[in-house]
Amino acid sequence: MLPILSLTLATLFVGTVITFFSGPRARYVAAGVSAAFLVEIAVMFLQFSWPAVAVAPTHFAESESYPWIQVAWLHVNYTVGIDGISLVLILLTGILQAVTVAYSWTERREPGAWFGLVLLTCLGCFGVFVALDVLLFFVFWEVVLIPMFFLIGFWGGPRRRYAALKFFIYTHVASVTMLVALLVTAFYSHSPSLDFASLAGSASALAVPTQIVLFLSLFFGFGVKFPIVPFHTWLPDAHVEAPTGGSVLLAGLLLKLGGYGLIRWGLEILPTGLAHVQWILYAVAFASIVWGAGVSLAQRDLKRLVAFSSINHMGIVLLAIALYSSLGLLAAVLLMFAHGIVSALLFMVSGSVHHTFGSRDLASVGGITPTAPALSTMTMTGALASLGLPALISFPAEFTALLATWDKLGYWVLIPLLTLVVTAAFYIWMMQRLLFGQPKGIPAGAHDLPYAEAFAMGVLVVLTVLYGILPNLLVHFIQLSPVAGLP
Amino acid sequence: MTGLPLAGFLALSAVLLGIGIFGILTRRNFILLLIAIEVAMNSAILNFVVFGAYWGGVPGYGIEGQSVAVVLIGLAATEVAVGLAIVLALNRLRGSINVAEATVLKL
Amino acid sequence: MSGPLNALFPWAFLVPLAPAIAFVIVGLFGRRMRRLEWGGWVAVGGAFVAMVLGVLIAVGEMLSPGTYTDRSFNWFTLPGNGTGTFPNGFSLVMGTLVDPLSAIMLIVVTVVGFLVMLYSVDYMHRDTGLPRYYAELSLFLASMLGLVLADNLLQFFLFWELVGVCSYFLIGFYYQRPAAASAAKEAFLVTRVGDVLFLGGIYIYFQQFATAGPGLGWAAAGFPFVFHGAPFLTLLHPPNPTLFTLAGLLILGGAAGKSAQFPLDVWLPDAMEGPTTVSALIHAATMVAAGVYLLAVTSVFIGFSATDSFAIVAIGGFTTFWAASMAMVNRDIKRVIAYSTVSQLGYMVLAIGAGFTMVGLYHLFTHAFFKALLFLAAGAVIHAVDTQDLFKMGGLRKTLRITSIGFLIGGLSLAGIPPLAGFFSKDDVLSSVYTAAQTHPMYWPFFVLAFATVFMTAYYIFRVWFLTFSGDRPRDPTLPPAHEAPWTMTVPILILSGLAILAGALVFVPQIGGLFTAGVGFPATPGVPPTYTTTDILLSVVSVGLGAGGILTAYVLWGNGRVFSLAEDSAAQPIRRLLLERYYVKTAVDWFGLRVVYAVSRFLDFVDEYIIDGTVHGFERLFSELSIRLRRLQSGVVLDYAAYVVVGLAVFLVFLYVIVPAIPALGGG
Amino acid sequence: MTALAWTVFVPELFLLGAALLIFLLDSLGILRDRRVELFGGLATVAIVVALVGVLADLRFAPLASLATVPAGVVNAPWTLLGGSLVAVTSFGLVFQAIFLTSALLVSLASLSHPSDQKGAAIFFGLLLIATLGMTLAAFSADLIFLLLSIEITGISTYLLVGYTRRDPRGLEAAMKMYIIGALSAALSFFGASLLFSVYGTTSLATLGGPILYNTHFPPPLLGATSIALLGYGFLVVGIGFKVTVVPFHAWAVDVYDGAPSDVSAFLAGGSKKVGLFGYFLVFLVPILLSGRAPPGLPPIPVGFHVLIVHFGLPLQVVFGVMAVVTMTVGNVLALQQTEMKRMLAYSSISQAGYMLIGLAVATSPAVAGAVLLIFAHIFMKAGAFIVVGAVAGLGVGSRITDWKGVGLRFPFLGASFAVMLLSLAGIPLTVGFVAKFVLFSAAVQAQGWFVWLAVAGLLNSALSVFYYARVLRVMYMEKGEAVVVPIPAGAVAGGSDPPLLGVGGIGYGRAAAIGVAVAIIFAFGVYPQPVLASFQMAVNHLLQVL
Repeated sequence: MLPILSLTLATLFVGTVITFFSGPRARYVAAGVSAAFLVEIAVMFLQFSWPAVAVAPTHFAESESYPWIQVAWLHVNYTVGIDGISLVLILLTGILQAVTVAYSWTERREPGAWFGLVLLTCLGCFGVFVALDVLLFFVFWEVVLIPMFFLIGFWGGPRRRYAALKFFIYTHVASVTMLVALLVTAFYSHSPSLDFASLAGSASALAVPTQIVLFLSLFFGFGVKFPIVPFHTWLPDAHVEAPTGGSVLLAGLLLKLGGYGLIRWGLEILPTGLAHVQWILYAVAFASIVWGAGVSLAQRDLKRLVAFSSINHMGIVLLAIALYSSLGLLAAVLLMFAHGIVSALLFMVSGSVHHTFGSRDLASVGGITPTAPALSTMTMTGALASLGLPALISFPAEFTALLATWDKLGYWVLIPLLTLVVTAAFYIWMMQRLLFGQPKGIPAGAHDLPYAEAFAMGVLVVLTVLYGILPNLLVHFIQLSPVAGLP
Repeated sequence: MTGLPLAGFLALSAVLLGIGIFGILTRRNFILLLIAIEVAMNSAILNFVVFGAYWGGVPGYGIEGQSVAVVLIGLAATEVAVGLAIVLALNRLRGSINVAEATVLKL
Repeated sequence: MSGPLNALFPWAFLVPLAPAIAFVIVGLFGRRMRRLEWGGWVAVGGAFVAMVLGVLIAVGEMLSPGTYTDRSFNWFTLPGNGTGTFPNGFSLVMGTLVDPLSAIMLIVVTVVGFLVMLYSVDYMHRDTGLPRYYAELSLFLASMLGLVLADNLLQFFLFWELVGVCSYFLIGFYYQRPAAASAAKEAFLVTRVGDVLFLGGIYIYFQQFATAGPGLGWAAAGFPFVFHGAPFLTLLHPPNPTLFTLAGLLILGGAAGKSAQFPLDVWLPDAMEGPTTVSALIHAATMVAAGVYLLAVTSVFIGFSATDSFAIVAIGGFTTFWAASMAMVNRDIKRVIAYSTVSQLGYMVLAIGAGFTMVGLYHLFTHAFFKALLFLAAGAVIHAVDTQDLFKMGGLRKTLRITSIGFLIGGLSLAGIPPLAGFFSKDDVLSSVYTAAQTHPMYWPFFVLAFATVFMTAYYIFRVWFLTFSGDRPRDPTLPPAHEAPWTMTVPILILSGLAILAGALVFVPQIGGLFTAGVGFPATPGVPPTYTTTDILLSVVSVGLGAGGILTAYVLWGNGRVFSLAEDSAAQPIRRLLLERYYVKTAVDWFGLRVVYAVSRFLDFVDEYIIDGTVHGFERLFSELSIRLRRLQSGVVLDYAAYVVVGLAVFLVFLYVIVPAIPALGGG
Repeated sequence: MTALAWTVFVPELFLLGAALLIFLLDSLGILRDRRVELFGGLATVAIVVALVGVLADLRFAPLASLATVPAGVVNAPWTLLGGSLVAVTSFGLVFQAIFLTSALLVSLASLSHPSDQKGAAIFFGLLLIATLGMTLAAFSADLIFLLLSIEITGISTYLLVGYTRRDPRGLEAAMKMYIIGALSAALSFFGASLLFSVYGTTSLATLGGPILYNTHFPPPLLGATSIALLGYGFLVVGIGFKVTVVPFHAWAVDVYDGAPSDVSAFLAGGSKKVGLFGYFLVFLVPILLSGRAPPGLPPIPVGFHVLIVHFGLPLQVVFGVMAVVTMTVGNVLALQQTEMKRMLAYSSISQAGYMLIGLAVATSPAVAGAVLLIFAHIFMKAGAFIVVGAVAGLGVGSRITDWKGVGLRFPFLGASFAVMLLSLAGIPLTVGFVAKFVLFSAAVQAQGWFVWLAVAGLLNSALSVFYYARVLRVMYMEKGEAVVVPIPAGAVAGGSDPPLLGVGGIGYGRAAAIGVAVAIIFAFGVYPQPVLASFQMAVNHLLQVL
């Protein structure tokens, strides 16, 4: 069978390098690479054989493994493989890469570097989703940081340098913690190699207290990426300062790394550890949900608002993961995908609002609908999707997530359930302030969306509706993962 | 060898070292510093001589100590030479050999 | 089941599909069409197809009552893994369900929908946003029909949310008016509260039935049994009575949100910011009735719990009175009708709570027609005189002849004057509550409230009629000269007038009545069509008397251009002010929403920025301070460096001679 | 004892010969105006040849045969009372390779040294001598021999630092380095003398092992073990000066700052490493021999008794504490640093802290990891100093804030510097990351309290990201052009180059050195297997007998 994963990695890598050095023509290269990436993803889906969907959860497909570092005491392999969860998130990666390239089609400033860094970010995320070895995983995990650091710091807003540094250091500290925990897991459990499989196999031998400590450190490591309250303060700054493309990748992909990592490297390796500290995760999740929603309500900056709403949504993801049930994980992954699409859309919206009307301040810009009907349509779709309107992508995910919560936690479901009202509140209020009422703060000659941006957002809108109506397109695949066997 | 109180020699060399270190910490004149360094060095040399003699009496052990002592004397000489070279250059450049005054590089 | 028209049932999905297609066409190409009305005609066409199909299906159901379900579309599948709550997984399905209830709703929604669409063509022709209007209206119609044909509660909820959004957009149709925008926001958020409760109820049922044992697994059945008690009647002792009661209350909350029942009723009067047609279709005939419909379809097991039943009765009965009281003083023609809608919905809820589900639906059925009629007539008036203020109008019966007649019919029907539609259904509601009160004494007060409301209803609606049409000239001379509306507007009014007259009596036709009696799987529902025992006749006589009294009072106070004004020092003044201020509920809601919640969120934001993020900065500052202080050691004086070396040496000696010997672990001692 | 095969000294002979030749040619005054190229070329060639020779030894002389060289640490610790001076071990050869590589980078970079032609002979000659000292140290089997070799390196580096006698900064640096260096030398020789007094020999294989004592000695006031420990204490301090361990680090900052960039590169890349090598050689034996008698005790002289000592744990604790303190202080001090070279100096101090973890853990994986980090450090730190020199040569100021926009004005230099900093910060796909990963994994693998060393190390590297990222930010994200002062005449050697590479004005030598460094950083960052495997083998080979 085609070694599709390595092939894809190679494609992305070569593509990135070429893009870096092709200056003004970079966007065409980037577009080509994105297309190739999507094709390869399609191949993955095909090789994931649709008929097999009916059968019980399988293990990793497409596995490849070659020795990488082999000394007497340290066995590191280049091991890659995917299951349903990674597959869906890879699809998300491909989509977001394509739309980001499309959205920033007219980027004039150092286009080579811009598109190169965008591709590099996606390369890193793809790597994280396919890596099945501690070192490989960590390498890709960190590779993501560098391009994002430059994307924010070079193309960003007024306080971009501060935001970039904060993002870089904050998340780096977290990753380091995560690495220690993984290493301790590997060496204390005398795992034969640093492969995921052998870790998962041997970790259960560890003493329970050790597992608890390890899981908590992993939780911190991944949680910062989520981000979880109270380790979230890097996010609003990063988002507000980041260029639109950067925000899209940041919210759409980087946050998902946290969720994916927690599922793959936390929950699947140290289930016992999770079982003992589940309540901590619940508490944190509830805190994030309520906090994110509550703070969003107070925001005047459109981007900041969307950023805090991400905290709220990722809180629901965390909750669903912490439930440690197949339904919960299904919901979590679905919600990650949904949030990836929707937040990307919303960040594009805020980006377009910013450079069309010169400001994102909801108090100073308003009533844009007559000026930019298309933009306001996109805004409505994004906002409604994000507040969980049925027939749009988030609804099946949130419905399942809360169902799983009710199933495991009973009346605690009221916290996220009632928060839905707040979520609705700040989005509806945002729409009222931004789209409706008398036009204000509209500069002369403000125009509706340019084609590139309209195209990018259009794609996302279509996907939002498509997956909202046919969630099974994803659900079938998510089921094909080792964790689908949980109660 | 029984006549020799080894502890005494140890103490003597320790005292020498102490004097040397004290000198290094307190002198600001480069020349005096060099002297202090020499004193400190000599404490080591003294030890080697003494214990070279001691172990020399033990069957199976050579006179390594004394030979090392000789080498070290040479080394000390080299060091002083280099030191003096630096002193000269300093003096030519700054007109002073007060080491505490050279503080362009700091923090 | 067999019947000539049953062949149509598999095609029921086309009913919502037709307007949906219209929505897509108008939404995408509406703005590009050479004349904006064309989009309108497309929408009307979609609605027409839906009406024909819908009515035919309903007729088919009349001819051969039964249940037809089609659950072909698997929306969301969780393959079972043999463990956990859902051992054999579950699949959430989208499907269509044709049964008496949906047949009734089909008739209501499609007919009113079509007529309103038709009416809109000229009513809205001045608007530039026409394509948007028709797109949203078609989308609403599609969603509403999807809801009506819904096969399970989840699908029900799905379309329930969609109609909510459509109503949100249509209320905010004149989005440049701040009032409209904020009314839309208010409507969405208040109903959202109800929706969330509804969702909670769904979760409870979902889990309970999934765990209730073999045969009731979600995967097996979707929800049709939620509609038809049959499987559930075997479940008279549901898995967990407390949870069931709770679920009932949550569902009630959802219904209250949509159907604007107390205390979630604030949004409906404000929703009148939207175009009158929208008020007629969405906020009178169809969407607001969805809550009642929800109660009807779930009444089977809500009815299990006396608590729930009482809660429903209480809310319905109280809302009836509460809304009517506010309707009596308002001077905005549309708002009066809106309050009356709330109050009438209260009647329906009351009936369902009392255990007479089909009576509730019966009133829903008739109410849809005469209330739509009233709104369209009011729309014609507003269209003609361009104001909604009753106290500016007057004497319009000369110019707006058809309209005034239509309004009169609607008013009589609403006031419950025989033999109009309203008479039968309202009368039936009252008698059914009366019957229920025999066994549940707690219902009496609400019966009394409902009964009193009959008088108020007649009064406020005729107050409107007299103020608008009687007298010889408008009170405000500046009003433009009124002209009768064009046929696209009058024809719907006429048709609806016909229905407002006949709809009540129709149930005496056995087939149609069959729909109301043979609610398949329901406990046999007495009361429809009304059976006139002596008590009933007595009740009817009294209620008709009350109605007539109301009309008379209205005539005395407002007839022939009279204007009744309450003396300033009258003891009734505070009450009047209270009613005008809507019992200060709106004020309270706004205060809570805009002040309290916002203040809290500002506080959270402050904490986030200055305390949580402040801590992060604290670390940064700590390290840089440390760095700056430590750098002082790098004095540049070489002798200091030498001193550090010696100090280091000393530290080692201390370690080797003091610490090591002291700690056996280090090989000392 | 059989003689060593003289061939193993060929590299050293080349270095020595080249040095003498350079001085000779200089005194003869040949090619006065092309001296940099001439001597530089000579030195480079010599170093290359030496490096080839060493690699050949590593590659062709089978380790087994090396192991049977009847001298030194490796195989027969107890057969050599009276000691032999040198032993050839694969460990030593690996370090020779490391020393020569750093020397090669420096001499390559200095081929286009913008200094007056006069200094050339001194510079390259002393460079060769210093390298010679280091390579000799790598062969030592005897403490005195080791210390003497280190002294050779030391003395020649004092002179290197101050070789441009006109520059007050350089001279001040030389003075400071000399004073602290001489003090440390005295201390370390005193420590050696104490050890000699206890053991009667200075053979590294014997030191740290069981102690022979009789009635005369130890004297009543101090136990023999205490004196031995005292000796080790002095050695820790004395050699620590080269390793720039806190608190013996203060000189390094000023010296790296004051010395010419290439010399700083040599100090950070080379002479620091010789100190670490000394640490390993001196302290691994007592740590690993602790508490046991090695096989084959010699005949015990009459009237003597054998005393088994436990130096291991105390020394490990010492090094552990030193490691944490050093890395932390280095990083914290670097945070607020405003001078580029001083920032690099502090970072190099913290790196020394990481390397010490290897010694504290003292398992073969850990030592291998430390060696890998030492190897990586050459390219990261020496490379960085070379870049700094190049950028300064282009007229950019020495403060970090002067580097605004450097990344965009000099793409090649900027990118290379960025890579080196990221490698120092331990970001993946660089050799710096791999080295830290291996080292910390080894610490974790040793379990026990060593895990905390790994934690401290990782947190520190996270902390260090702050100041590295700050430099990236200045280079790429700050507005405004780099502050440029007119380029001094003669700065441009190597002619003009294609501007794309941005080599223009820094000369091919520097460009080559930088390019090589970056290439290696990436190559071994992606696939470290070859180096790691050979280091691991060498370390195992060193430790197998202990």
